[in-house]
Amino acid sequence: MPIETLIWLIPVPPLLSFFLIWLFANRNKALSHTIAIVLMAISWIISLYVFLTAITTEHFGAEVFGHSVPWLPTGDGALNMGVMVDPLTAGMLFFVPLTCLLIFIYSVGYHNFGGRLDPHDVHSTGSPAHNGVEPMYSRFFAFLSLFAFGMLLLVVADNLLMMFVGWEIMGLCSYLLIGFWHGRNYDDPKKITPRQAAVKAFMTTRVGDVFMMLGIVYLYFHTGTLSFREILYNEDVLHHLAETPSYIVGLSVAAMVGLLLFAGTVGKSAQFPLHVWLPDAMEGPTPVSAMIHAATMVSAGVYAMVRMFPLMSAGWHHGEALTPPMMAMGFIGAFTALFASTIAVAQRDVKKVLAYSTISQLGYMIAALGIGAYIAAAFHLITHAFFKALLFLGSGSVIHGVEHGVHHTHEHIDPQDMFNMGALRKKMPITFWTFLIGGFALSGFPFVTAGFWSKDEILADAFVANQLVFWVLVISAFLTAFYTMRQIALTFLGEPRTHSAEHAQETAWTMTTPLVILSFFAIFAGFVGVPEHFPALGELFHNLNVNRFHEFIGGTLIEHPEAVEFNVFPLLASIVVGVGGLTLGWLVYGWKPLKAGQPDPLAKPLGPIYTLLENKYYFDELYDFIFVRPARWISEVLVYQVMDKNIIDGFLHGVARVAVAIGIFFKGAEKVIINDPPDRLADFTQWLGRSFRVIQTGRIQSYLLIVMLVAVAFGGVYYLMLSGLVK
Amino acid sequence: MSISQILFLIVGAVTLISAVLVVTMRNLVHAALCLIATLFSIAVLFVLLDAGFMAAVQVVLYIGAIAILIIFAVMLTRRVMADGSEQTNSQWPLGLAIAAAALASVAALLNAPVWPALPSVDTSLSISALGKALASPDGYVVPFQIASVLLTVALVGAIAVAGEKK
Amino acid sequence: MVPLNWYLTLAAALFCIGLYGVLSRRNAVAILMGVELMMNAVIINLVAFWRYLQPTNINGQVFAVIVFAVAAAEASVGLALIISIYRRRNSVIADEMNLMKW
Amino acid sequence: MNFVAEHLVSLVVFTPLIGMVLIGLIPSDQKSAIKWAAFLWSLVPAGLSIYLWLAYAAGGVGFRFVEQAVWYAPIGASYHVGVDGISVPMILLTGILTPLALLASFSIQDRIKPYMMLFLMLETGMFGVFASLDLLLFFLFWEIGLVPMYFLINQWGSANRRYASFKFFVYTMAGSLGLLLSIQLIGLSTGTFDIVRLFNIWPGLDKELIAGVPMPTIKTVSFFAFCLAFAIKVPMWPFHTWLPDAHTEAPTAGSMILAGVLLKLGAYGFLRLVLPLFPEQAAAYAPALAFLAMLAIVFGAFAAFGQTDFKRLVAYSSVNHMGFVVLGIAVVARAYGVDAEGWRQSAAIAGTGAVLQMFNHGLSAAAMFFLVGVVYERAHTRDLNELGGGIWQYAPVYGAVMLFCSMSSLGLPGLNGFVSEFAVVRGSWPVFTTVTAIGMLGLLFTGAYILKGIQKVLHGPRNPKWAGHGMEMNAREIVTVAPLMALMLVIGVWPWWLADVINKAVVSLLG
Repeated sequence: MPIETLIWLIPVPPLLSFFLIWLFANRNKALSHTIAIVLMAISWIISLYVFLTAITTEHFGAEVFGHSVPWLPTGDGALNMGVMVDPLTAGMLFFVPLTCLLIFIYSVGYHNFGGRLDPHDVHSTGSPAHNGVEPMYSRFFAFLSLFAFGMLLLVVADNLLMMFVGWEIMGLCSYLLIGFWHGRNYDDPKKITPRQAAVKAFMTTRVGDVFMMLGIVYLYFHTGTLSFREILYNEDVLHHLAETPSYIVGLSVAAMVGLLLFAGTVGKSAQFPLHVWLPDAMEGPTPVSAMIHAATMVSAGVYAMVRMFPLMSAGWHHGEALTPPMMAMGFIGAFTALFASTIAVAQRDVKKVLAYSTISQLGYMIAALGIGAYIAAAFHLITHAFFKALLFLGSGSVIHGVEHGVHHTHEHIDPQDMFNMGALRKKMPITFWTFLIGGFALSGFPFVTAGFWSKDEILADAFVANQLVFWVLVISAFLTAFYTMRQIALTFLGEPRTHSAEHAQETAWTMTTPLVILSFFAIFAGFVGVPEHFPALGELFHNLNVNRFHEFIGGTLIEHPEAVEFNVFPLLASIVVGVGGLTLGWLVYGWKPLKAGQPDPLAKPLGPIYTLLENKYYFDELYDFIFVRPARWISEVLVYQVMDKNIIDGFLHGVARVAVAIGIFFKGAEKVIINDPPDRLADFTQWLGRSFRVIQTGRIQSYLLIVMLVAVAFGGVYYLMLSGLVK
Repeated sequence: MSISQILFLIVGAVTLISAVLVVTMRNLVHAALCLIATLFSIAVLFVLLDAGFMAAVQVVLYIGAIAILIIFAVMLTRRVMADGSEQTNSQWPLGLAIAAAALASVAALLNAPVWPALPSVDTSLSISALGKALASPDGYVVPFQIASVLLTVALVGAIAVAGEKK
Repeated sequence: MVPLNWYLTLAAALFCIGLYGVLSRRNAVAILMGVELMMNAVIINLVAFWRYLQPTNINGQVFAVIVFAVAAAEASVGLALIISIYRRRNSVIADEMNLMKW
Repeated sequence: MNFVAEHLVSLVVFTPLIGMVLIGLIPSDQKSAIKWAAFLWSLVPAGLSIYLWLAYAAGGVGFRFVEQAVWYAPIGASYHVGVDGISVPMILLTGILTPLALLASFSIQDRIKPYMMLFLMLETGMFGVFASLDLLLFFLFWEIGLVPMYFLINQWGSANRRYASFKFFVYTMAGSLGLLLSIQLIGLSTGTFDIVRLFNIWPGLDKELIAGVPMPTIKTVSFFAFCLAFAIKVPMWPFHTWLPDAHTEAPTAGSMILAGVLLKLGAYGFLRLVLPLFPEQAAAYAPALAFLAMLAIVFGAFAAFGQTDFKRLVAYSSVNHMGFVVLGIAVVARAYGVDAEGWRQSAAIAGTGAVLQMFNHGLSAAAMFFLVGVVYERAHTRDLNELGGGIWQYAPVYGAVMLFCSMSSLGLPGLNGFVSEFAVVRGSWPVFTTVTAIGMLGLLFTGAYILKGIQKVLHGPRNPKWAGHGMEMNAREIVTVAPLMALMLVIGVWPWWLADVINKAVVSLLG
């Protein structure tokens, strides 16, 4: 089979699985997950094959795999849809289907497959299962498959529109999956429910999507195509775009399109100021969180930016002033990285910490792109996908274990609150060790973890490109290490702070196996990107022919980016903040473990700042006040009541009243002038009829008599006329 | 006065007298019998007019069917109207006057010397001519068929109207 | 040699007798008898005209035959109506059948 | 077969009328027979319209399947019908939607015979408008469609039906009046009502004087009269307030057809008559048209979001979606004969998008109204707060179907709505940049109101209020909505088959 056909086939199996489960398997749980996993595995195998073909192809990058067909007629031309695999796509194809597959497998255990159906759950209630298998099990796998389809479609797309299609399908799936437990209510009315979180996620990302769509149409207008190959690999087009002024003074078309597209990423990858949806997206089941935050959706945002980098940087060369979209990316990314990591420090929910760390790490990648560190961003995207998937799945495992304890002890506690945990390392050893690996990778623990290498590379690039960005990223790296250690310490170390934590239990093999596999990649995926100029290690790996990442991904761009010169200062900074943050975290939380009911040791010294952080800088409240409420008011009152009901309909009713008044006047006039004379005529006719009706006797003989009388009379007259007596 | 004229006068007198009896007799059965007499004498008139077929039809149809039918009707309805009761309605003088006036005026009209003499032709073939005329497409087959349909419809209608209903 | 107007006068007389019967009898059956008389007068006329005016042309007799048919139809329907009315109202007096009065 | 092929359009137009007569022969108490007869008969024009589509799509561009016969010779009107790439998708849509609407009407118990008869009459009216190539014929069918709809709302509607039907009728009649007058004006000036001939004669006509009125004045007056009639029907902001009332009060099937096809008559009128007959005036007033379209998009979305009545929400979504159609039309009008900076291509895309949006909105709005009807039949309320959510647990199939159709309405890529919205936005961006940019606010709020509907109906804890109401859809209802869903998916994934035909017609419209 030609490789192009195989690429077309990559997204198909999950879509097929979605329809199969939806239409045929929705009553059979075992069949549902079998279909989903098997088809996902097929997709993974195809992807792997394509990936292997790609990395063994000479000069891959100059030559890419691709195929397209006409999709929408546009006047005399046509808009094509197609697939393409270039080095960047190949990199994505390496990790996306794999993490998806692992998440699928993990979900089997997460939803307690094989457990009995709790009597409370016999009829689906739309809330999490009490204790036993999830009643909406099949639906979950259907949505998950559709989600995987969206991501794979986005990855193999050869044009912006098809990418946008996958992008939006993922938006829908995130909506469906975040709101999966749509019937769930909390005792605390302030706490956001899954269904609200779902709407919030969809709407917030849609803000970005709308801008992105404008970017797409703008680009399409100027280039007449949306194909990556025709735009991104074509220096003439890029040059033309960079030279043409746009509607906004001072911005070239390329810059404006770039900014619009970046707005889409801001929404999808939860960058400031559209970051608010992502922490609330934790309301979904944990595999979904892993799906959104690691394998698919947020990666898609960064992927889009990496993909569109030639356009973003159109007209920019190394060492020159950054283009406007790059500046926007650099500052927003760096700011988000710092901003989110500060919030993460004060969170209690084990998944929320990870959510904010995701935002922060995505900020890293965006910032890296902003300063032109294309390869570093792509590298961090991949390593982050592995260790963040690992962390989310690990946290899901933790929650699952604690929930088991909750069911055992019947305590009323939040099983996601880290302050209700502790000492889980003994109860859940596999989860502990894998989580530790993931956490260290996130913190950038030197040399052995994947996260270190990718983060170090970003810092090295930033150090050369922009000092401000560099320092912001360094600070946030420190905070990252700190809150990671805080999380590990609170969760796994010390003494159990609740009975539930005491009775927690290691989870099923379906959940732990993906953790082990992912932790392998969380360590070893980093070695492919060890810089060539790195002392000792760089040469070692080069000789082993492992660290080909730069060369391979760099092939995506027309102009291969040069690897930055090795500089010891950013390396030191990276090591110091990584190890230092972990140490400080351990000193605060691990050295003297917290007792049950003890507040966060940071709360007191930080004071009001801690409250501010805990409440996420009050962004939700702010947005509610300046966007949501006015929108409601405009909709319900201004547009509907005032404009439609009062002004337009009021005017209409006024016209109607005038018409009625005119009608009444004419009615009166008509009665006198037109109506009365015919009425009199009618009266006369009636009188006449009444007078003559007496001859209507009803007796046949009298009628005949009258007939004969008349006949005889006529006959007589006729005779007289004939005989000439009458003239 | 020739024999045929005498014959005519005799037959005509019988016709008219029995006709007058039809409309004047109190007993309807008698009236019906007088009707038969009238009809029969009309059949004789047809013979005088060389229309043998018409005479036969007159006897078969009028006397054989219609008159009998009328007698049946009289018998069936006899109960409600005793023979002795009043048989004429309140307008009978007026009716008589009209009838008389009509007769007088027609008779006056007829009393003009314009009438042709009896042509002497052979009328023996008239029955076959009549048959051909009634059955030939060039003749009167369509009116004849319509008349047949009319009769059928009338008979069905008569049954439907007079038939016993629940 | 009977002149044509004799026949015609006879037919006219017969017709007027029938007319009188129709106009003045109370019994519906008797009215019908009067109608039969009038019908016969017409047939006499038809046959007489045929014989005197166009004896070679058979049209006159055809006409008479059709009048016979009509007479038969009229008699059957008329009598059926009378029977029907008699059944419903137990009366054959024409004066009493005045439902169509104003 | 030859007869069918030669009189295909006439057959499509008049078979529903024959069906109406046939149904008239069935006794009124045979309810089930009437329903089935009407439904099965309506499959005949549906099949014919699909056949017409296939036959048209297989061949070239321009007016085809034309039939012309003497009809009203003394005033120059003829029976002239035919289809092109703009009308043939609309005929297909009508043909498909009517049987489904009739199927949706099976739950009606009251006076089913006149109901079905009116529906079939309505179908003839709609087919007729799309097929007419003669102005007088066009007007005739235009009015024929109005009458049954009035009675459907007035007799089978819900609580406030008298007000709604009256408003609908008077509003539309007000538009028709001007339409008739300007049709007369055109007929008087040119001596013909033949649309194809008028395309050639009318735009260039400028020498004659009628009663001392200069030709440009006559043209402008007729242009505004046409625009008003069509704008009311579309409806364009601010002539839209009849729509929520009429849609909300109409019976379910009535709303399906009203939103699915009747609204398209207005947009079709713009494309068929206004643009070719008044290119100069249309180009001059296109920015105003675009501005109103933008207002419809934005205010429609806002107003939909502000509703508490589910059906009214869906009704306002029609205002929002039809705004995109008008926006596309405005682009075509503006770019007529201009070829600056690729405007011609933009206009072609926008025009294709507009017609495609007409088709897509026909599918999604019909499906949404149907789904509202399903829930209303069971719960006897349409109030979102009274429904209170939590229905999904009782009705998983309904939930899935509603999600699907909602997403189509929302314009989710991969389903039909996106294709046309993208095309319209793409086309209008270079021509009306600011208006398009502001219009995106409406696109954003499209998401808001759709999600509001889902949240207030499906989401939420298992609602004890609806236990035992049998909220789940039955097989008949699934069969009703399934073809719509299939089409939504097919068009979303592969729009070429439909868009190609439209595109060719739009390109030839652009000259």
